[in-house]
Amino acid sequence: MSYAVNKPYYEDQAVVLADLYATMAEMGKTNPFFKFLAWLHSWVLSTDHKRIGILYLIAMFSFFAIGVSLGLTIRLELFWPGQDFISATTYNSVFTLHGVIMIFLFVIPGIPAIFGNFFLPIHIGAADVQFPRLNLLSWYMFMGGALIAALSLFVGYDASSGVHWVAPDGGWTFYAPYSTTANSNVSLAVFAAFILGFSSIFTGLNFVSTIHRMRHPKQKWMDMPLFVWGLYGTAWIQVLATPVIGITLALLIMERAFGIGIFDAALGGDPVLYQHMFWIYSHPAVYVMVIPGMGVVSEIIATFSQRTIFGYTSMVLSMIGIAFVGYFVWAHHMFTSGMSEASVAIFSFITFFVAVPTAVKVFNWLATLYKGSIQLDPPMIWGLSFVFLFSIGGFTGLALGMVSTDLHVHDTYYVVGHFHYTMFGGGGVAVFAALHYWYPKMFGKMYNFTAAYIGWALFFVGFNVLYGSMLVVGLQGMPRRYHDYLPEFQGLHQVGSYGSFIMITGLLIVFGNLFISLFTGKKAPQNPWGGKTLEWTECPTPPVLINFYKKPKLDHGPYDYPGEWV
Amino acid sequence: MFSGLSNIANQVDFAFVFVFALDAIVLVGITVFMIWCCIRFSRKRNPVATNIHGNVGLEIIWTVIPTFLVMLMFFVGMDYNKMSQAPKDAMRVKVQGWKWSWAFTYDNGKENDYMKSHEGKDVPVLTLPVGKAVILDMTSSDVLHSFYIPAFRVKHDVLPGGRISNLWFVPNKVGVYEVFCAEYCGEAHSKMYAKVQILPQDEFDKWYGQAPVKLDPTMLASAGEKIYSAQCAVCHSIDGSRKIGPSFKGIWGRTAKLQGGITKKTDAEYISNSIKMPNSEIVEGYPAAMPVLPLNDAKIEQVIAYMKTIK
Amino acid sequence: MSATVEAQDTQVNQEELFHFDHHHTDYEGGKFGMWLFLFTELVLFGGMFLALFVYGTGEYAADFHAAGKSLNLFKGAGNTLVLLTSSLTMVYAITALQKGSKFWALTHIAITVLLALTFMVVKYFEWTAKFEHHLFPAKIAALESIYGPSDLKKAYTTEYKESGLSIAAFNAIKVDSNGNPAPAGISAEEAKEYTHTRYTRGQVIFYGMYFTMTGLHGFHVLIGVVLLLWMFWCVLKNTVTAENFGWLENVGLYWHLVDLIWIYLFPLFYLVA
Amino acid sequence: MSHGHEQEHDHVHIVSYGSHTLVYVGLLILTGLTVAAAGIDVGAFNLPIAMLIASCKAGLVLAYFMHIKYEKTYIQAFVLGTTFFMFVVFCLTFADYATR
Ligand code: HEA
Ligand code: HEA
Ligand code: HEC
Ligand code: CUA
Ligand SMILES: [Cu+2]
Repeated sequence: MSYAVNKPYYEDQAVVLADLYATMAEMGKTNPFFKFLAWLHSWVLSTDHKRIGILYLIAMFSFFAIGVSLGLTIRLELFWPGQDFISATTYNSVFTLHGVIMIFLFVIPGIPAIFGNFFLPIHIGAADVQFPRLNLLSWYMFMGGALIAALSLFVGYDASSGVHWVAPDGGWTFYAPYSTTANSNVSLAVFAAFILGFSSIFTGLNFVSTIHRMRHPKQKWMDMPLFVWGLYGTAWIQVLATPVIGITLALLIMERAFGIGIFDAALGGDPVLYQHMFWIYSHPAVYVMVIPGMGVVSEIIATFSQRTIFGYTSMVLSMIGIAFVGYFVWAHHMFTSGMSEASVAIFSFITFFVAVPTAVKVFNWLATLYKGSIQLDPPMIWGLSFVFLFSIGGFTGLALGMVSTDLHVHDTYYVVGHFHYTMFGGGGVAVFAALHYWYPKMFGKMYNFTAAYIGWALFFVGFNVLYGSMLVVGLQGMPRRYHDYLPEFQGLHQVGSYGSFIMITGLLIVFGNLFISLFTGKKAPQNPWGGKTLEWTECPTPPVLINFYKKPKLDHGPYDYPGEWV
Repeated sequence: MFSGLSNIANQVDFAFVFVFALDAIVLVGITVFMIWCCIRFSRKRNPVATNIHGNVGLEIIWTVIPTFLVMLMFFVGMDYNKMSQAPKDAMRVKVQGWKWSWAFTYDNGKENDYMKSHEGKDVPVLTLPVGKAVILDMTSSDVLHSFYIPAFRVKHDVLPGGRISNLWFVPNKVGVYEVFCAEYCGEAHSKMYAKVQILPQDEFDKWYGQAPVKLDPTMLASAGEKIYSAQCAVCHSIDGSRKIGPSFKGIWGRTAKLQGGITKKTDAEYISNSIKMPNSEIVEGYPAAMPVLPLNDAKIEQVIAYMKTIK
Repeated sequence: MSATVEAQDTQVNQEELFHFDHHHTDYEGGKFGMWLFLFTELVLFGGMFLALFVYGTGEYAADFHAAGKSLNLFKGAGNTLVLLTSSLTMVYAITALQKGSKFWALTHIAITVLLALTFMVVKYFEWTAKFEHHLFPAKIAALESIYGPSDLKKAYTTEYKESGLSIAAFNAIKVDSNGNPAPAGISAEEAKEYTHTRYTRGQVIFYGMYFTMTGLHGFHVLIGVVLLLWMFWCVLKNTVTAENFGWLENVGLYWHLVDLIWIYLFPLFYLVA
Repeated sequence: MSHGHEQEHDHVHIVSYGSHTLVYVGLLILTGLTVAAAGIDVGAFNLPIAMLIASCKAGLVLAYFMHIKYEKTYIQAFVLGTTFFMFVVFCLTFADYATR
């Protein structure tokens, strides 16, 4: 079989069902319908890691747009106290789906599935991942899960009251026994999360074995780019923690279907056990959201400072350290739950140890700037915003890890502020940074810098206004998941809503710019930023089918920049 | 901040100030350094970078110092009202939460009063004497709730299934404060308000000692209205509109259609049964969503008296 | 978008690229991938064991003990032997194939499948015996007491049809003054009697966990049967051979995992509980 | 598409029927032991004893049937790591239940 090795990866090529594809392509020469079929086939059945990455990109940004609209609905509803334009029931479903979509369909899979898929094999000098077909299956499971989540919005039917459209509620945490007894369509939403979990597991499994088995022979463990290290740590979390949420949600469904009694207090179960099992996964999951982002930012900061990473080894160790310690802190979400006093103390104690490797990372990034030759291109601006916003997110997390303060702000808007700073300011901003960094490589085009700067500035201001005001209103005692609030909180809620409007404007500009540049952008050179990882030095822009023209030479490390050496 | 409204409020506020001050210092440091680098080492000013591989000394410093700082935070944070340290002679109040209100019962059988909320609804009040430790014994009759008094910096989840969770504190100042439910519990989670009223000891004693007023028949209905407003209004309207449960409009003496094709006259027995065993008979077309509410016979009588007036 | 390739190196070595691309036959990689998958399975069951331990050693220990006595030790131990033996025939099959004996490999795979099916048949009798004694997860038990045992199946399906996946019907059943499961439409007195003759709270959980865990395990056995049959086919058709036995080994690993989980399930439910 | 030469079979360790049978006998004995041990009531020790025996059996299955004994170090390490991970999670959860 011959490959179109010289063409960009997105032009026609062989796919899984190669024979069928070849036939279709042949017929497509005369028949436009078959031409279309062949084209479709080459995308939705392609096992090429780059195409799968693009598929994820498209899917994920669509979901992100939905999640954003839901977030905006929240902000509009909260503009005034009382019911403005959606009922309490609708509001409850809206924030539940906002959370589920943002977490399971956007930040958790975000960087690994889009950029990990696209660049991990290139970074390690391989042609694809270890299990390309499993990779495609992961995408299908992802889409299936997303579809079911969307379905759960509409198919709910409560026979006893004859009400259709009982969209799921309960928050993305689905605490029992509310979730085991709610009349809303929780089972289906939870089942969707279950499927998405397995999609995530398979991606993680694929990455771990790819990194172990397929590295370029010359690339030793300590020669890997930090992005790859980030994916490696993350992938282990996905493999070892995600099954716990799988079984927890499965048990939740069993509880609803058969009344097995393990979470429902009315049957003798312990609702706190549900929380343990939920957070055993979901705390590590928050590091799934941010560790790949840390990897991306490490690449960006090094490239745009044109200097080697400060303290590569401690960067690696801290990344793995965060992933490791992150497993054992889950119950800091449960200080008020009725857990024993002893375990409150234990978990508060362990929680703080996550901050230490994170501190190492932040300080190493700063030291990497020192004596660099810094170019503030859009990816760098986003990368540095990550450091700033994520630090705020992390710092607010410290007050949550402390018991006495957490007892006050637990389940208030302070927590909402904290996690938007970490997830959106960390995970989300890292996605934007990665997009601006790798966009030229992925699509072969440059984008407009001025528009990118303006969009970023609006985003940055809006972000801090929105989530900063949440932190403050939370400290004043405003509980979260509230459809209505006391008049005294109105001022800050309105400030927040204004912030969200600014932020939207910014993000629309950012995405508009990237989208338009697909058609109007200048052709991108092979290495626009002067990066030293393989995708820049050895791989054409855009990459070709098997990534490289020939097996990469790999005669330099990932951070061997020109410049003085000491 | 530092209003000292409860025994721990000032400690908690101190903990906040402590951690935020540290955070602010480090954050400002980080940001200033970042911006300084971007200017000082911009490509224009510094076209050739210097590759520094690392510096073990520095890296140890910025591992050890944060470790030290976070341990400090941990210890500062451990300063809270541990249940094991609640004073033995503290007064005890039973708290019951359900979808979507609270009820407070005292040792002598006294029950809570009601007070108008900002929306003009009647909400239950937890009345307590100033300066005296109180332990709340909290249970829920349906799902998780969380009893939260922001002014006192205390919060604890309320669990169903017969588990009693406790919260204790000493209110320091006379006044009226808000109580929220801080754990998502369904549609009217955000309406699950209550209030704490802190009285001087003598006023409290007077209130506490008051025998329940013997209501004369004319007052039954208005007492019932309070109960309705505080406990039933989230689910039952009086204007005929459908909420979670059937409307109370014209409830007295109508014929209830129940699931399974049974019909029943809504007399006193039926209503009292609906309240005591809400799920034994389900009205056709409605979910079995009504919780078990802590109403004694006297209160049920009041509610019924009120129902008779809803035409 | 037009193709913009920088012909960096015009001389493309097709042959080299071909090998570069073909890693699918990485034997060790396949096995490692399988192990990673097994880790997820271990953790998956681990979560359930966690729940089981929490209740079995906590306030419901006595209930669990009493309920555990209702399980049939003879069938449980028998099934343990069946699974252990099937694990043995599984490794025999691999050894046979490695030693080049296709016939014995096929025979051992076939025996393994038969043993797996035996396991499922025993399981079937165990479960139906439970059902005959009216031991169900709570919701079904409650439905049974409303609709009567003969109509149970119908009751469950109609309740389901009516309420979709909603739980409204069950809500009606569960709450009584003790928080014990009790059916609707009966008085409080009857409800008490009902719960005391049938279940304590701990037993609700015991049977809930019993059916869930053995059910999920049984589901894994069934998947194992499918995989084994597939392996039988592959060996027969020489796609899995003495030189290329990675798949058989991986299926074997999966099969041993199923055994491994049963090794813990058996004592926890049948012996200690 | 099988490329026999790419497989690294040279070091594959074939376990003999005999040693498999031996392991099997060991497993049978342990099964008998655990059933017998359950007959004696040693109160609080029932569970630990049963778990200990089960873990011995699991160890045998892992080491021989699942071939861990002959695998490369990194796979062995990950098996241990996963077990350790689950162990710590169990312990931390029980830190709550044991002290309530
Ligand atoms: C990307 C996601 C992400 C990340 C990375 C984090 C990071 C952290 N989180 Fe956060 N968290 C969430 C997402 C995240 N969190 C979510 C989604 C929730 C709510 C879930 C829900 O209920 O819906 C939550 C809730 C949450 C709680 C529970 C709050 C409650 O409900 O009561 C707690 C409590 O301890 C907590 C703590 C922490 C800590 C200590 C960190 C640490 O990892 C932070 C470490 C970082 C830093 C400390 C900053 C950088 C360091 C320096 C600049 C060096 C200097 C440092 C020192 C001097 C110490 N988080
Ligand atoms: C990464 C995760 C993420 C992200 C990005 C966001 C984004 C937003 N969040 Fe979200 N939020 C969560 C995760 C996230 N959220 C979670 C987990 C919860 C908890 C749910 C629960 O309690 O269970 C929550 C809860 C939550 C609440 C609390 C609800 C409550 O407790 O009652 C609020 C309140 O205002 C809020 C607001 C917003 C807003 C206004 C946005 C955004 O809308 C921000 C604005 C962004 C934009 C406006 C982008 C514009 C971009 C486009 C339009 C894209 C176009 C795209 C293309 C062209 C490809 N969120
Ligand atoms: C969480 C919501 C909720 C609350 C709070 C609630 N109810 Fe109900 N109630 C319902 C629902 C749902 C029904 C219909 C289903 C049923 O019959 O159980 C109902 C039914 C009833 C009925 C039978 C109505 C009829 O038309 O036959 C009466 C009487 C009643 N409730 C009284 C009360 C009283 C009195 C209170 C307050 C003290 C109250 N309820 C609080 C949800 C609620
Ligand atoms: Cu009760 Cu929220
Ligand atoms: Cu956490």
